[in-house]
Amino acid sequence: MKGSILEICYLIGSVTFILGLKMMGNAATARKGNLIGAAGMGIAIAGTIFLHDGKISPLVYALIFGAIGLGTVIGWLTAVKVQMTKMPELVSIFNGMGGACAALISLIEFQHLHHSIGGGMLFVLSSEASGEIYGQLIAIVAGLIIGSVSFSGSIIAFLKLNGTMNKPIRIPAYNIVNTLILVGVFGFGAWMVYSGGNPMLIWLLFAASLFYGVMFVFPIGGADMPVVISLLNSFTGLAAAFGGFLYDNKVMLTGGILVGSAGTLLTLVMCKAMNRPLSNVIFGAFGAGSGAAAGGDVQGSIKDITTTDVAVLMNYSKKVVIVPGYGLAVAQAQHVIKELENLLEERGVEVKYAIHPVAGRMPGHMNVLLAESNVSYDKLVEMEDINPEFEQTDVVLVVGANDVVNPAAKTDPSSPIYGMPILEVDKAKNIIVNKRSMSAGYAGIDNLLFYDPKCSMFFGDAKKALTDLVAEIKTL
Amino acid sequence: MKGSILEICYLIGSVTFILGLKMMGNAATARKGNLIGAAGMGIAIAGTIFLHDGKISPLVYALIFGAIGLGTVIGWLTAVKVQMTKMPELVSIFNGMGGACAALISLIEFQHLHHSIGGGMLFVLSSEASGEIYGQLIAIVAGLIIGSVSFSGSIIAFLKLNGTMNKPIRIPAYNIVNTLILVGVFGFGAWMVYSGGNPMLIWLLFAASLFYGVMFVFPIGGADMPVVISLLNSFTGLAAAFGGFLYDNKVMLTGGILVGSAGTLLTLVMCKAMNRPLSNVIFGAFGAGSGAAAGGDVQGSIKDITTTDVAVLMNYSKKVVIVPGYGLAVAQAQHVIKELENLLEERGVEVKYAIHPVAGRMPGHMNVLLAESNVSYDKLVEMEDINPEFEQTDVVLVVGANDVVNPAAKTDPSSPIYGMPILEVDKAKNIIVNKRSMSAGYAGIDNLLFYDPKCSMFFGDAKKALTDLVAEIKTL
Amino acid sequence: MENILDFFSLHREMIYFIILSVFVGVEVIGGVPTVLHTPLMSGANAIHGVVIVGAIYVMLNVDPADYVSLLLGTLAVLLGTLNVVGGFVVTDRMLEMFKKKK
Amino acid sequence: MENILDFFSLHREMIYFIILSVFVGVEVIGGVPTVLHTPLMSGANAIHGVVIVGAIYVMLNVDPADYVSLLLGTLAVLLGTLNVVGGFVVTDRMLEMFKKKK
Ligand SMILES: NC(=O)c1ccc[n+]([C@@H]2O[C@H](COP(=O)([O-])OP(=O)(O)OC[C@H]3O[C@@H](n4cnc5c(N)ncnc54)[C@H](OP(=O)(O)O)[C@@H]3O)[C@@H](O)[C@H]2O)c1
Ligand SMILES: NC(=O)c1ccc[n+]([C@@H]2O[C@H](COP(=O)([O-])OP(=O)(O)OC[C@H]3O[C@@H](n4cnc5c(N)ncnc54)[C@H](OP(=O)(O)O)[C@@H]3O)[C@@H](O)[C@H]2O)c1
Repeated sequence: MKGSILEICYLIGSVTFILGLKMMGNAATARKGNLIGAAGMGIAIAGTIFLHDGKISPLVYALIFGAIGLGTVIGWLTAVKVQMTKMPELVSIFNGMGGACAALISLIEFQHLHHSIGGGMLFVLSSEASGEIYGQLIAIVAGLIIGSVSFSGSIIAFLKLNGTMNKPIRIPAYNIVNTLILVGVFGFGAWMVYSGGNPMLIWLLFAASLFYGVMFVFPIGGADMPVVISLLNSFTGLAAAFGGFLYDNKVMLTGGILVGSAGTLLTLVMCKAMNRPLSNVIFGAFGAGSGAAAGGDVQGSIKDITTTDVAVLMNYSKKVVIVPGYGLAVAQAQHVIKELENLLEERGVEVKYAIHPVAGRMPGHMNVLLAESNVSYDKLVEMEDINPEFEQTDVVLVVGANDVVNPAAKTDPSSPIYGMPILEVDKAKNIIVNKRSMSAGYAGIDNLLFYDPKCSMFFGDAKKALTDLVAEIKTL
Repeated sequence: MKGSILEICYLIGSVTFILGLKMMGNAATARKGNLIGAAGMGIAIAGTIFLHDGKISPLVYALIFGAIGLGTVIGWLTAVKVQMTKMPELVSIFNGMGGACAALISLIEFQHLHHSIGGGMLFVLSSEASGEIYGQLIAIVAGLIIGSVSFSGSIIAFLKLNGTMNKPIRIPAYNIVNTLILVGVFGFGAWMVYSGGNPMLIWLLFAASLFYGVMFVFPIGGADMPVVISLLNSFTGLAAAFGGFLYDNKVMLTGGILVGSAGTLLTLVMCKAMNRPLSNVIFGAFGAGSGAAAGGDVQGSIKDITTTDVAVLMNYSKKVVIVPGYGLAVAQAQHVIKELENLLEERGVEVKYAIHPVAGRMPGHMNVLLAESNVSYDKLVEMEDINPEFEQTDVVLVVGANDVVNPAAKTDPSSPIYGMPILEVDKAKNIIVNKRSMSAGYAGIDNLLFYDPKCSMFFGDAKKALTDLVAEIKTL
Repeated sequence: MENILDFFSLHREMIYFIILSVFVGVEVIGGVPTVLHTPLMSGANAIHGVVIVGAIYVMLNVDPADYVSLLLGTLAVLLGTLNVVGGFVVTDRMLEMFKKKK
Repeated sequence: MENILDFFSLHREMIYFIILSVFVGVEVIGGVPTVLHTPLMSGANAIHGVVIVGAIYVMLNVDPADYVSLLLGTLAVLLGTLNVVGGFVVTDRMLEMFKKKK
């Protein structure tokens, strides 16, 4: 009876996950979709606790409620308090928690299973029973490995996003080393399943998996983290699905498989938007060339421009397009750029933002960032729609963007970003680029745009430079 | 062993159905998708026959192969021979065959089941066994009712499309009558399940279901048949799914449920494209007003135009847009219109076709029709794209279209087609309308366009009129 | 109530199967362009011809002396074949038209 | 070979379940606009927090005297809760931003 109701709770949970994820794919329904998923999750959790058959000791109850209570408070506060720009870090951390949770479950269940089969070899059991136990062992070991990799990988991803560890680190021949470790971990896992294992060795497997997770993410550049997180996300989904298999729990299975498959596809879609294959992200051919390419052979002269000149130029133009990029996010200049927009609009200048799909370091980065400072939605124009408008634009102000305006993507087939669609700012009458130096962006390559006769460099940290600019325009 | 391989065949079948249907939703992959589905079907059928456990009498084998052979020849020939314009009729017939197949299976299985439980009342059986038998009975009876309705409904739909029965037929208060019959059939079915039935009465249920199918489609206008067929299509899918439930056969289940749900959604999508709710189609409020509305109160003068005048006008224009409609299909004038196009292009006139999404009597009707006469794809312009072009158009030639160019859809809120997007031909410099008379189109309403001062009527059967026109232009 | 819950427990797998299939069916149709409605309908029509598998199954299990069932079964196989073969061939013909134009 | 076939027969329901779920998962992502990638990733992240159900289940079945398991289990529940609560709340915050702009 209770069991049947619990099953219905799980059914509801499964359906809300599907519906929720579906709705999240559409801007108009996304928020509701998230809430529906959350509601289903609540039902599944409450059902698991309250519809359990059998007596539970008060200690266990206290621990469960304590853990849930504490987790809710910490999770909620962190999620609410953190700055909008730190969202990817947070997603990464929470993803790691899920992976760790799956790994811990596996650790406990392994001990438990080992205990119940008396620590003996499996082949002493009757073939049917051992078949079932093999199934359980596979689920446990796979959950442990995948969950641990997801956990430690997410932590490294967090540190990289956070800036603590943001340079790609090259271990010599790391691709070979990593592949060896991966094979080793899986071989170890297979042996554990086959031999029925040893309750001590499982800890070693746990440690080895954690180590692989670290090694996996270590060599990947910080800017690729959104893709990596999305991948680790689908790993955790897979780990949850193995848990579902172990307990024959349908809601874990649906949720896990759903995230596993949707996450994998999303990873590929994200790579596609960046115009790079996934293998390239993981094996890091991109960042690798960075050192070499940066010192490239471009020669030419660049032109500096003073704050006053920029102010005059912008103040007397009819149409200004702002191209925000990663630097804008780093400098936290989204509020001052909004101020600039307001000021110019007051003076009768038409202002628009040109949003490149992969500007910044995560999909939709610029949208989220500018939304934070209340830039209205219809001022954000997507690449395909703004490109034809540049010809009628008096001034393009590029703020902390680089790769997304690099003409090499169109002209130089040897460039690593060749083929990526870009914002064609060189069609505008004047181009002003704000960045701190001549150093390269994410792709680590030089940008010929800066040598364009129509282009002037407006050096400085975005926040500082724009604040000065706003002050200057006010005096006009 | 054999059983396991058969299960794998069924798995392959299920997956190909999903993939095939998915690919059919995209013009580039549609054809391949259909072939993939067909391959999966072949595997499922071959597996069922050749991986059967147990001895089969040669007679049975002969009958199976004979039936499949005969069916293949007839099905293939009919499908290949029939005219492109008769496609909807054919789909309807084949759908009916599937429904009849499901109904026949149910008839046999009912006798069989009844025999095996000794014709007795169910409650003498142990509760568990009877639970299972109830399940089987439900599947059998539901399959019978739905399959039969789909069969007889499809036949009526075929006759209506075929023109044999193309006027909507109004039985007084048919909505109430039909609902009563429906309730009666289901009540009867429920009683059959409950009582364990009687092998003779099942024939009566069969007959009653067939009768309901006839009554269901009878009052619906011929032009709504694509929607009705799509609906009956999903019914047959449902019947197949009940068969799958009965035999615990996964490929029947997947195929059936897939078509049941996809078909239902497709039906709704089709209704939406016509800007009408499904209830409106089934309860026929649309065709109903036809008699009354046709004699409407529009007054004004129309202008005739001679073939010579049309020829001169078109010959000396720069840009001509042809609006094909249902009349073009009826008159089979697609080849002569292609001739007209060629002739005009030779003379340096730009010719395009304006394709309204619901022109004709089935979605994509005009595309298929014009493709038949080798009109190139890029000459077919969709409504949204052609509407802005009408202003630069010298002559619009409307051939057998009516509702899709009726301005009432934009201006008259009381019109049954109000809100449907239309081809805005009245923006063109000259409008020439070819039809046989002033009678109304599918929606049964007058068309104010014909009274437009820029509009001239070019009366006559489309094929004849256009043939004359081509001859006339050649003399210029 | 008890009954419904029991039914649910008993048919849990089947219920998930049905729900997931319905989702797949619905998702698969999402965003189909109007021009493809007719071929899609026709393709779906061919797929439900899978009911022929049931008809063959009936034939393989029928008593060869039961002439009525044998007759009905043969008819069912014939009709099912028509549905399958005719359905796929017609759909292919329609789609051929669309393809040519690309 | 025999083994694989046996395995298939035994887990038939599960295999269909997995395949259908994968299809649903893949279909559901189809055609997502680039801007929604980050919130979608975050939402999916929250959903796999369902692993907490497993953690609770472990706790409910653990021997209350087995302190190691109790400790690990509590930790698992705590981490799972972080995943679930943090995941949904963060996603909601992100989507709030998108909504405001419409
Ligand atoms: N959006 C995504 O999902 C995503 C994910 C991963 C990778 N990516 C990649 O990231 C790149 C995004 O292009 P992007 O044009 O936005 O950025 P970018 O090419 O990485 O360039 C950012 C520029 O901002 C400047 N900058 C840094 N801090 C600054 C500050 N405080 N003030 C002013 N300028 C500052 C840097 O130059 P200085 O050091 O000279 O100031 C740098 O050249 C693409 O290559 C894309 O493929 C995107
Ligand atoms: N496409 C779909 O999926 C679909 C499905 C169901 C319903 N519908 C409905 O069908 C309508 C389609 O609009 P439509 O403009 O294509 O057609 P329509 O409004 O039905 O008009 C067709 C016109 O063609 C004329 N005609 C008939 N035979 C002719 C011949 N041999 N030669 C020349 N003209 C001939 C008729 O006038 P005369 O008798 O005076 O010649 C009639 O007015 C819409 O209302 C739509 O909602 C469409």
